[in-house]
Amino acid sequence: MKYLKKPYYIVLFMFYYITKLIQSNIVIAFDILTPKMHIKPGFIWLPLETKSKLGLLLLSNLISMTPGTLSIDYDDNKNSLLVHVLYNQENVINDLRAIQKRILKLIA
Amino acid sequence: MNEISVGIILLLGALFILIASIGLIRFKDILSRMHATTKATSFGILLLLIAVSLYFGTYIVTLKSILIIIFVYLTAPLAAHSVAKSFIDNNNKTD
Amino acid sequence: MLYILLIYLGLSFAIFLIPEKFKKYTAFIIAILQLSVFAYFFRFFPKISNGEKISLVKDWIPDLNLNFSFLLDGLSFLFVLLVTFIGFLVFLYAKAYMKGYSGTSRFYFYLTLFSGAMLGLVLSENMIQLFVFWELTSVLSFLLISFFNEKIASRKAAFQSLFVTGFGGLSLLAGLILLGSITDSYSITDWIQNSAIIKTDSKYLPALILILLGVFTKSAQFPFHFWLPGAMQAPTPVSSYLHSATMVKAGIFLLFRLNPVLGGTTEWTYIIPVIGVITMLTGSYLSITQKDLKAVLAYTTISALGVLVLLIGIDTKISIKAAFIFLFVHAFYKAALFMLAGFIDKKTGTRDIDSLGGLIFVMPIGFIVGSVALFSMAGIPPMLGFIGKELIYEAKVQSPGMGFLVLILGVASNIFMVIISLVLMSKAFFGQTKSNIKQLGLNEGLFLVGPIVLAMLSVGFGVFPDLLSNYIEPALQIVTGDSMQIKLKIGHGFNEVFFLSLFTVLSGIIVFYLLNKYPNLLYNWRSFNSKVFSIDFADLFSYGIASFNRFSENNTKLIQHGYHRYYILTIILFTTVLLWFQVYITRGWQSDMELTLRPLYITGLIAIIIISALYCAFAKSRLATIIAMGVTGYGISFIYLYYSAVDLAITQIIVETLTVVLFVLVLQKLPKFAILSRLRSRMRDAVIALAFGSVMTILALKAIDLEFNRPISDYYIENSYLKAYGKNVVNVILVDFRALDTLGEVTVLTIASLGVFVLLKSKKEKR
Amino acid sequence: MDNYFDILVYSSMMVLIISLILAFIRLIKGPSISDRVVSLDLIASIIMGMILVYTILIKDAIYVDIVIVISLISFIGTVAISTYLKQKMVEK
Amino acid sequence: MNSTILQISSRYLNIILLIASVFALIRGHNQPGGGFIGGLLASLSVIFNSLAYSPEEILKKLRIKPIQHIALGLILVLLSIIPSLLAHKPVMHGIWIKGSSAFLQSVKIGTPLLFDIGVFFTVIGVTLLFFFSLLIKK
Amino acid sequence: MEILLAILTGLLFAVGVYLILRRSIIKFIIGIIFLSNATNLLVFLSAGLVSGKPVFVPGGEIAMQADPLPQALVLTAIVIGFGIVVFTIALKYKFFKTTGTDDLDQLQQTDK
Amino acid sequence: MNIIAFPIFFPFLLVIVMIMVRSVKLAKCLAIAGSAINIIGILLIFQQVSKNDILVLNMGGWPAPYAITLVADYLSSLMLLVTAIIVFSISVYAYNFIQEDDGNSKFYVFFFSLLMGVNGAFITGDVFNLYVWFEVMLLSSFVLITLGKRKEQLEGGIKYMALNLIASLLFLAGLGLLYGKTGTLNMAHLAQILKDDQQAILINTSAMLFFIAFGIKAAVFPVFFWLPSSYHTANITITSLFAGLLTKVGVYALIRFFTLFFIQDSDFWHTLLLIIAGFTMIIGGMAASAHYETRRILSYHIISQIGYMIMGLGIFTPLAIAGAIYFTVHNMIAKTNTFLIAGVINKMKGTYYLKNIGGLFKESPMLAILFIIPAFALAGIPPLSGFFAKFMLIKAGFEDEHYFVTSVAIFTGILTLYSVIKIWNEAFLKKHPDETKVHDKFKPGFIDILPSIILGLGSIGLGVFAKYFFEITSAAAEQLLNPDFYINNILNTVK
Repeated sequence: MKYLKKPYYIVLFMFYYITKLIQSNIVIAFDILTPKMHIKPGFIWLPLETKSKLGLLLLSNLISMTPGTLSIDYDDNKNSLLVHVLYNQENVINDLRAIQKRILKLIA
Repeated sequence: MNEISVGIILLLGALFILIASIGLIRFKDILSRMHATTKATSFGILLLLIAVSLYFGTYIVTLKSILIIIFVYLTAPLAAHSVAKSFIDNNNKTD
Repeated sequence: MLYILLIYLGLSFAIFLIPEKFKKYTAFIIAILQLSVFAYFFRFFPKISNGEKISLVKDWIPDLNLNFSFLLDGLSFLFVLLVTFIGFLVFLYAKAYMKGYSGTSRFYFYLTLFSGAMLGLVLSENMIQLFVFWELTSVLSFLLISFFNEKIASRKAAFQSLFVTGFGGLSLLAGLILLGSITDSYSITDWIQNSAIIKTDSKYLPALILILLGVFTKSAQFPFHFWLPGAMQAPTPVSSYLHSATMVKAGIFLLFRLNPVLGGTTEWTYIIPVIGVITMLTGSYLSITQKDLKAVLAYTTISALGVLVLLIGIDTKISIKAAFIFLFVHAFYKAALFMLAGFIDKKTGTRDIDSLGGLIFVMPIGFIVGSVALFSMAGIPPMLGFIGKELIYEAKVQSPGMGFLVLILGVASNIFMVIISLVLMSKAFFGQTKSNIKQLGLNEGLFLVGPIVLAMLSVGFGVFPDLLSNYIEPALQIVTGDSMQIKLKIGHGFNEVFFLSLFTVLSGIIVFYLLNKYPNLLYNWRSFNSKVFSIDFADLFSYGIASFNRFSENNTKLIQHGYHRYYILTIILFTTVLLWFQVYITRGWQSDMELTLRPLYITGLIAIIIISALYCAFAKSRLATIIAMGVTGYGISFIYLYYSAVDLAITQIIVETLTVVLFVLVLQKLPKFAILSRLRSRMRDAVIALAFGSVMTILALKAIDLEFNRPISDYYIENSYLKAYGKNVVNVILVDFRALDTLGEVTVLTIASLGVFVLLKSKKEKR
Repeated sequence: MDNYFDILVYSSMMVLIISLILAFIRLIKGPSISDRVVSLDLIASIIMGMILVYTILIKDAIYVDIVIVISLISFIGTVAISTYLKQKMVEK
Repeated sequence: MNSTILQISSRYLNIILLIASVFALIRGHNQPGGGFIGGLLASLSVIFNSLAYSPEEILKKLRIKPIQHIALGLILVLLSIIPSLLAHKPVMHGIWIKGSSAFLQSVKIGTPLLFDIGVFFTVIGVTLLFFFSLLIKK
Repeated sequence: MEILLAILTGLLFAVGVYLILRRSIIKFIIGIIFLSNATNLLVFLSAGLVSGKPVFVPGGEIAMQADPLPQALVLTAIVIGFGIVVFTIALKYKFFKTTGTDDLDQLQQTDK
Repeated sequence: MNIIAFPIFFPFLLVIVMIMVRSVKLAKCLAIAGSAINIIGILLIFQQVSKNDILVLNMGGWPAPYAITLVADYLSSLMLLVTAIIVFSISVYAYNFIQEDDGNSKFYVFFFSLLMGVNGAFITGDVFNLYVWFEVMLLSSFVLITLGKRKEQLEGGIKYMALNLIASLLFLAGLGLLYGKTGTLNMAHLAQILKDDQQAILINTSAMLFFIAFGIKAAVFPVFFWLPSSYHTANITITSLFAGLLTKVGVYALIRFFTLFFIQDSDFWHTLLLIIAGFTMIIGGMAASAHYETRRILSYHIISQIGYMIMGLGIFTPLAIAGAIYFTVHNMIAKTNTFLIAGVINKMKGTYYLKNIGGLFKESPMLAILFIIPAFALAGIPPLSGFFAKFMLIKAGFEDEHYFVTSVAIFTGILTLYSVIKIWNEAFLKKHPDETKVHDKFKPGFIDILPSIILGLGSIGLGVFAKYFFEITSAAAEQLLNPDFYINNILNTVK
């Protein structure tokens, strides 16, 4: 069961990734093409719940590819990720947490 | 009809890259610009690759395309990351 | 004959092998050799006097008309005898003289080699071979003059003599080659046969002048005479051998030799006598006011050489005859005088004639010998010198053209000779002893052997001149071309020549008397001379060299200025000018290409490459420049790609990336750009750059347009898979068809990387 | 039919060229080095895109290989320059 | 650079780059690629590694040092000419192993391939030596 | 297209020449890189251009295919040029470390 | 036939060996042994060439214009032989003269790669291959010149490098243009194509590029700057190696190209060559007489003597070409020798400045003799080698009625003599100006002067056995002036 679960998660993750991707691109395209800028750049520290290296890599990659976020730095001491966001809102950090959960599930 | 769709995907991909470069011009600060380039460019390449593999339709080309997609999606964030990190470290803008 | 020369060569090297014990006999051994060579050649006398010629030819480089070709005829016979006989005496003398100096082996080595070279010179039939020996004598003379190498004067003198004679030697070579190119041979025999052709050839005059330059420098003619007094820095045996009796006569020998070839023309009879006369007068005039014993002798030697040249230049039978006689006269008395001078020098420790005196009591034999030689020099009977002088006057009287002037000057010069003879005699031998006399040990007799023999010869031939004439006749025949009887006797009867002689001697004595009576006169004369002739030729020479040095130094600074950019600028300008010139020459060429902008994306790409290149040229930020450079590289790689070069494009991209990476990583350790040059120089550079770029454009267009031949690469495409089993033709070319290129390329990379490694490795660290 | 396809392909090529020019403008203008680096990265991607379109244009799949190579190495340049910037700061 | 993310990713990218380089080398005779391109790619993988960590560390970790790479490559190049000498053919004549089996027919092995491999190693060594010499501080 | 490319080549040459005439050694090196690119392009260009027909066997007609030889030559030249450029960079680096100057005009020691 | 490849592959083997050898002592011994074997191998080639007139090897066994052809004719094999001798002498010399800070065993890597490049350049029959060998040579020399890492070395290295790089690029450009026009790289094939073509004047532009490129390498008049500003900076062993080999390769290439296939517009080329030769001779000679540093004097001599070789090429008669070759051979030997002795002097006195040295004659008469042989050979004093070379050139010049340039050559002879004597006077004859300053006395051992002895014997031998050398050089000139022989032998197409 465990071995079947993993491919399932992977496929699920892929889908998730692709949707995020398309979403992010549309968002950014919209933002670039419309004359008025909506952006409000800022920084966020995202605490990590795992120390797995693969997990960290996937996470940072994904964050970079999702709308409005860009992973910048990883701090070893704090075990947290510095993220640059275009739209500095409350729910961003929750989104990121959700992504992190999915990845944890994947690599567990 | 197939060809036309390939062409459209191709154009779409190109347009995404164009968007990225417009973003590069329009955005005010470096980190925002990077948002544009990493995402839109990679996506544009992705679309172009899909078009190519559709157009040729051979296994080899499709395989190569998939490889390229993986590479791009592996490396583009890394590049962005390293640039951003060096920029941040240089300007101490963390907080 | 070749063997004799080889003996000289072998013996000269063997000198170094002589064990320490027998070192002191070295000079004797060589002297004996000289004597036996003399005897060997003397055997040929009967043959020679019959007009026979003995020749020997050995191949050397026949294709260049160079052969070892020796000729023993009357002329060379005469000189051979002179060289070996005086050589014999000089070695005996040197044995005594060189005692106590270090490096005698070297000295004898040079001297022996010199005798060999001199023999070779006079025996040469091939003129290039003669030149070889000629240069050898110059070099050896240089080495001998600089024998006391730690004295600055002798170094300077040696340099002077080598430079002057070397210069003359080169022009001699040029002249000989010019002559040789007329007849396509360097053999004197051939030249004599073709002398009519040579004399009418347009190359005659330049060749003559070049050869005469050689002769004049070697024989110390005006204005090249200055090296000879300087050469007195050499040990005295050298002075008496090289610089009076033999080497300086090499020029005279050559004139004799070439007389049948080149002589008889107007140029010959004008140039040579004029130089001869000037030299004669200068030499004798300057000799009077010299203080150094050897310098006096040197100047009289110059004068004598002038006389010889003059006589040959007059080019009548009688003058040639006179020349031969005088040759012997001079050789005998001058060698003797030099040897004596050396002896006096040794004895008293000085050569300044003012501080000499009273030597008659110290060396009575020396006095006798010396006065014989000096009388001979002054031309007082019954010495050989008298006969010589008589003949000279006769020749001058009969000389065509400018006879009268020559005669007057000749007489004047001879008066000086008489004066200087008397001065020398009185100053050295009479009066009070002024200096400390050293005892030289047992060898004093040896010093005098040479002078005695020579003085005896002077007297003996003076009394019995016919003995000498036998030997001169064959030589005369060689030089003038037809045989003639020579009658030599002391008295010629009371003709004009006799009166001239009488007048010369008398006026010489009168002047001498005056000089003696009013000592101030001589000093005034000296100071007058030093004022009027303040331009010493030797100084002039040094000045010339120095100013040439300065000139070339400035010139060098101008060319090799150290501004690296201008070096590059020069190269680029040179290239551009030559290329534009070529383009101009082939301006008839027209291209049938059309300017198209299709496909547009390539045009756009090109535009971007151009802009980024221009940006690169003017950007101020280093990193931006490098990034722009990277863009250019990427753009170019796309162009490669567009024109079907896949591997090339990949390589270009990777290499470009690597270059950028390495550049950037090193950059942090390098300084920032600074705008260092001014606007004007930047504008200039831009113009040059554009000129260069545009010509390259034209060349590229031309190359695209022209095609003489279908490229060889068809073969590669055809056979790539069939024979080399590879589908990627470019790769197959790299690793199979033209693998050697790749091998070289790999080597280049290896060297570069190891070079970088060695360059940047710190000294302590070892990996 | 074929015509439309060609138009599409050509126009996508032109679009890429335009974006190349835009990226280039940023490269020249770029106030900071990082801007230039980013635009260099973008230019590499655009070149990749151009190659892909060109592949379709001449109907030869061999050029896809080059895209692989570029995708592998272009980011190394970016990383290197970033490293340079970082080290420069450290030295200060 | 000293970035954890880069360090993690370098491990994966390394493998990919190495595989790509070997592919480029082997296919070189028939497809775009060859010793140069392969060698450059392989060395890029090491360069990327040392950007992520530090050049000193990576140099220490390398099992075969750059100069040894060069020597190895050059020796291979030299070896590739020996068969032609033994066969009394002109130097650098390609000697191929001709097998009857289908595998040997499709993958041609011969001295040019050996030569290419030699070039491959040399290029790796050269590039790495450049890189490390320029970057490593005393 | 050839004309444009020829102009491009010429311009690259011009830029390279302009850069090597600067006083800064770094610019000089960049100039050398430009010149070497320009030269490579020139070699490539003058052998004749065929677009879109990479030389892989089995290909079409020989006459239609691109000339593989200049490609091989330029490839060799590129790699050689790379080696040289890197060595130049190293030399420059070492020179700067020893003397602390980037100014070519100060290189006059060896000509005096 | 494979023996022709020996001069390339043997040094290559040595390069590999030297990369791997760590012990300095072993490397030194191996280098001497290796260069001795090199001489033997090249003697074999030479013997074969004199038997068959020309040896041809198509690399890889591909047919002629397609493969890289290695050709050994008289000129090539003669140059190879001289190179081998020089390299042997220098490898002996290096035994004591390469010091700790000169790269130690790594020195030999570059030493032999230089040899490889030079050999390759002499032996190849392919234009692009020639370029590759030039680059091998160039890069080796770059490294060698900077090996000590002293300041002036780096400076000289940068200058040397800059100007030579331009030369290489021009060479490559010319090559590209030539290929674009003729579609071939094989020299014989090129000659065949260009021989019949009427439009051949259009290749003049590429010929010009080649000319300038080789001119820079050979250090002719307006483009020689790199030589005097860099040669004197390196270790003397390296300088003498360069003096013997590098510029001569440029001259070799000029001779090869301008006798084999750039023979169309001969009026223009020969005039240009003669003008340049004249300037080169006189400027080099003048500059040499202006300096007071041994190595600089000798460096400028190189330039001035390059002029003679170019002059021989410009006169373009069989005798002149033979003279040029003779001169090249003589110059390689004598020049190397003078530099080697300058190195010994430096080691004894600690300086190259003539004003600060002296008294060598007394200290070491052997050295004096060894110096005066090459010095007089350079000055063209018979019967040493230089005389014959000059004689041939002057003879050819007069016979072909180039009076002006020939006079310049003669005048330069005097300048050469002057500067040589300057060294002799100052270094050997003069007393040491500063006797009190006791330098740690270095007595040259046998191994230090052995190379000079070998080369000095060479100079004498070239003079004494001038006949044989003349035969060889004129055979070489004959071959050069009849390109058909070369072409037919390589392309195997007897028309």
